[in-house]
Amino acid sequence: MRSLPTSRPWRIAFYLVALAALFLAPVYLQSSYSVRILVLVCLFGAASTGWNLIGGYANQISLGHTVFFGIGAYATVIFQGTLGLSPWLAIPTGIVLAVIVALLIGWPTFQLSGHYFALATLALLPVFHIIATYWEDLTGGSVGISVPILPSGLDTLQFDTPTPFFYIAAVLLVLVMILARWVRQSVLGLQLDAIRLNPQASTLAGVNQFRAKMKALVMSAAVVAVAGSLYGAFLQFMDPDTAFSWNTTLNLVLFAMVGGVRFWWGPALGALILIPFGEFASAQLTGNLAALGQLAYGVLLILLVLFQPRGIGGLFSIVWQKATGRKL
Amino acid sequence: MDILNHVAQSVANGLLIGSVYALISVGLTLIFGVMNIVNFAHGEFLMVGMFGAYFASTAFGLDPLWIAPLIGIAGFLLGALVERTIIEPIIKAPQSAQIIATVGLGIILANGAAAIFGNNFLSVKTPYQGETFSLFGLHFAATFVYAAAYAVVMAVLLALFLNKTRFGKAMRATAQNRGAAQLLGIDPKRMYMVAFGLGVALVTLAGSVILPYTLVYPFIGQQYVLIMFTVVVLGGLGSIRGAIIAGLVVGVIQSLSTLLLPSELQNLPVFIVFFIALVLISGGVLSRVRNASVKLKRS
Amino acid sequence: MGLEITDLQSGYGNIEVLHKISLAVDDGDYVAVVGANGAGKTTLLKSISGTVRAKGGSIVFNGNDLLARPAHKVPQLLIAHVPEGRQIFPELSVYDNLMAGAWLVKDKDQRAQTLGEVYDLFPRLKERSGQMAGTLSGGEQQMVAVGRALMLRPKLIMLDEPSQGLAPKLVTEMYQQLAEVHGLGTSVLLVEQNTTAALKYAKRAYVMEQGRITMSGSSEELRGSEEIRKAYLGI
Amino acid sequence: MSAILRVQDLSQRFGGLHALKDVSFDIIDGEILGIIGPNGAGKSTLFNAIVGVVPPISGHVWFKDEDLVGVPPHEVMAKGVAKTSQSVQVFDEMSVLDNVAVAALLKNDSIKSAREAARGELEFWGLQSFADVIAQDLTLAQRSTLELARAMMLHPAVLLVDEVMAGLNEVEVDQMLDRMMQANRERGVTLIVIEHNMRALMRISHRILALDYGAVIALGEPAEVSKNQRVVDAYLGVE
Repeated sequence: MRSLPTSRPWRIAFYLVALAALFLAPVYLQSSYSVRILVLVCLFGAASTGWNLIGGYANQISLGHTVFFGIGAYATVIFQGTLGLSPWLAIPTGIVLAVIVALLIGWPTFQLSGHYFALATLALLPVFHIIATYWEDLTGGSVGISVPILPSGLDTLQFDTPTPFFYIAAVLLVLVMILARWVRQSVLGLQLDAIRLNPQASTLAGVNQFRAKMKALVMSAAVVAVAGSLYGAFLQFMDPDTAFSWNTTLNLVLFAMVGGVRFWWGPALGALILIPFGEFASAQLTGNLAALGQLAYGVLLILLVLFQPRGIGGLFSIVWQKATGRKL
Repeated sequence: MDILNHVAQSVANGLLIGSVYALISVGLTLIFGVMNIVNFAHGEFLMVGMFGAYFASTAFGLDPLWIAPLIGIAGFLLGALVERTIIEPIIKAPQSAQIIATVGLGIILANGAAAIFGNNFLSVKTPYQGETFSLFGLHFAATFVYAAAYAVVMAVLLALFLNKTRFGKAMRATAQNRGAAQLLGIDPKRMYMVAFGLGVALVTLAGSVILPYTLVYPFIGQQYVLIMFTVVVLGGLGSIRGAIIAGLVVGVIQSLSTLLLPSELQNLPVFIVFFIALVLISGGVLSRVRNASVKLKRS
Repeated sequence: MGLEITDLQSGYGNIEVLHKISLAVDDGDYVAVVGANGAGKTTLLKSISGTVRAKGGSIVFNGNDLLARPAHKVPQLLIAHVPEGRQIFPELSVYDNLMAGAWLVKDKDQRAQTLGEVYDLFPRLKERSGQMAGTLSGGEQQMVAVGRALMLRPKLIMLDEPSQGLAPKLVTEMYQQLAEVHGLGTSVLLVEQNTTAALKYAKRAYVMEQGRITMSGSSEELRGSEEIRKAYLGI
Repeated sequence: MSAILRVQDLSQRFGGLHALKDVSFDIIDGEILGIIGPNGAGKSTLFNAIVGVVPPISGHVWFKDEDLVGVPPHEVMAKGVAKTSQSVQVFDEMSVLDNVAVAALLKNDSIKSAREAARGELEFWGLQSFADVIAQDLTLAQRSTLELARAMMLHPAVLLVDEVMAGLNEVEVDQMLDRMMQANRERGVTLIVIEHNMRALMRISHRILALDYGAVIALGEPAEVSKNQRVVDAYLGVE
């Protein structure tokens, strides 16, 4: 058994190769368009991994994570564009605001069983869209805010090429994945797993479901807010439609579902597959046909639910188990 | 005196718009009450109804108000088809799967509409769009009055169906105890198909009815999601009568808030109502709702 | 003719509850199945009405294979099942509950006539016809459950512990009413914990223990049996 | 001979049904109390009311001078009153070890120590060789035992066991009884056991409480209760 590629040295070797492949990507990709896509993979992969902490691990489907993303994104552009402050200060601010919103939504809904959490999170989205549109002094209204061009550098998060930004995004993705893996294997992870599999039994096992879900939601909101902040810095622009877009939530859910919600690496895998595919599709489909790409996402969601609810990760784990005799 | 008049006008407007809110939400609560599924695509079905009426109006010159019953029938067929293909397989699946599947359905509908009609704001022209009625010194736009009249008629028809017909009673029986209904020879799958069809029929009909006073575009469903959810949560998930009352309440609150707030912010108080309802439910104040056993009582 | 069960194996998931059970209810028969909780009596009735899928054996009613039918098509053969715990529709009126029982009866006159018969049998239900069934007392709810099943004019009525939760006086009443129904030609398959009552009214009985039939015979034979006492109280 | 749990005037109501009527009794520290009664007598309702899964409408449950009524169930578990459920509730897609480790988290801050503790508990119940098996692959008897192990992992002072022997054969029942008595003897846990298997209950119970129509109709030594006319009537029915 020891010689099988399941043992620790093999695993570490695999992680190192994956890390090297990730960080060397700009070298062999060369075109800045490809690197830009990779930045999106990292940012949305990180955000989807964040969504998965509550949506996948605890099976509490949030349809409002766009809000945390948008809060983070607005924080950066407002700090840089309106207030002239460092984007690095915007990140903690975004986290704090997102966590406050998360607590307010989780507090009543996690005391209830049933559909209330999903309902409440979805209802949150139009509210923030309204606020961002109306509060013109802060957000620039529906026109949005653009960040002025600043001297490039780490302090301004503006660069001449997308490559430096890619490294920042990649570091975020790696950190978030480490967090997700750590949670999976932590006390909280086991509790969330119990809640996901059998809420009734987890109460009998002494699990405080409310607290476990709250912890996961807070972490989740914080992670997504950071990804949003970097997204704002990357675009150097934000308006209500971009920040509080229903598509963002959809993407976070979809990446996680495609990759496999039970796995810490599932959402990132989903992003890696779907984002380039989506970019390719939207380059090919123009005008009204652009909607067809999104339509395909909807079809994909339904097919996944009906036929492969565990995503690619689920398929992979079956193959893995057959090959190695071990569970993933 | 002037202020009093403003308030009265506002409340009256709120009741008109509120009855429409009840109409667009009642199908959502009907589906939940019978099947225990939240249809997250409900807003998109509203949009489908609006586009159906838009198409009938621009292609054949038919008035949305006249065509509405036909749109409702088409909506019923669409809903029944969707139930059979997508909902039926997940009726016993975990809640998360049901959420994702209906969300996926909504995405298909919205983007399907975008592919056909383009991502534009569209509207129809009707001869009565500028007309108003006056009563007791209050003024009402004809389009709102007609829409509200439809809502009242549909509420009455729905109540008659559920309380007076054999089929409606069998549907309520299935909602209250699926297993026992089955033992009596009632086919639950058939009931679910009809319930989902009816829920979709009501909301597509509503889409047709509201078209004369509003704009339609493929992603408008998202705009109505907040109102629909507030209405069904406030009324108690699965309670028809609750949804109707809550629809009126939400309409009045929203309308009154425009006296104080700019009209762009009229959904903010709606959200506050939604949030307060959630807090009250979780605090056990609306404990009736908490049991989620509010199963299609008398409407 | 009647109901014939041969080597029935049934259960939930991977767990087999009934191990090759055979029993018969002839036309016009009154059969009781008695046994302690957990013996598999409820599973037996559920397998007949198709709400639990059998894994082996056969169930045939008047020449029809019941195992080939989905649950909602079993009542079409005029088999009515009064489930354990009544399972009435709490938010429907008594009248509507009863009428739900006549869902398969398409003839309006027959529905009205049967309703009259049920009201004659349970005058209490007539008095309360407009009341929400959920607000009735336990005994009245039991009447609704039985009355609802009778609305089908079944050839075979199956009852799962109709005495459960009833005061002794009401138990006697319930059984007398049931005897009346049987007298009109309906076969009865009764599952009971309340052995005394069951054996008093049934013609024949089976004793079930741990998913097997351990004894059967006429009710008189079984009435005095020490075995039954033992099966319940373990002494 | 002190009471560890005192149930006082506990009542429960569902719709029109009076499921529990002023149920009162004491459980002595270290005893095994059997609960019997016909279907629908209110036995599981009583358990759910004690641990707060379905809180009662009135009454008290005194545990170490503290009223458990109104305390959320996971806190009741933490305080030392655990329960198993009527239909086996385990985490189907989790390993047997982790099933128990979830409960061990109450007293362990790390996964590692929780799993270690869980291993010990599995050994007590004879499940150690199944530690890495996924729970859904177990037999019914093993799953029932697993649920007991998970409940005992909370180190409860009182454990409520709801029909854990349903569907088990005689050999399995005997094994489970032995383990339960061992837990009672060696680990001092007070047991309240709902069981339809009378032979089993007679064998392990120090006293038996009989419920009918949601009310206590008898409480005493097993031999006494099984001869009690009201109990016999409740089971076999009266003329």
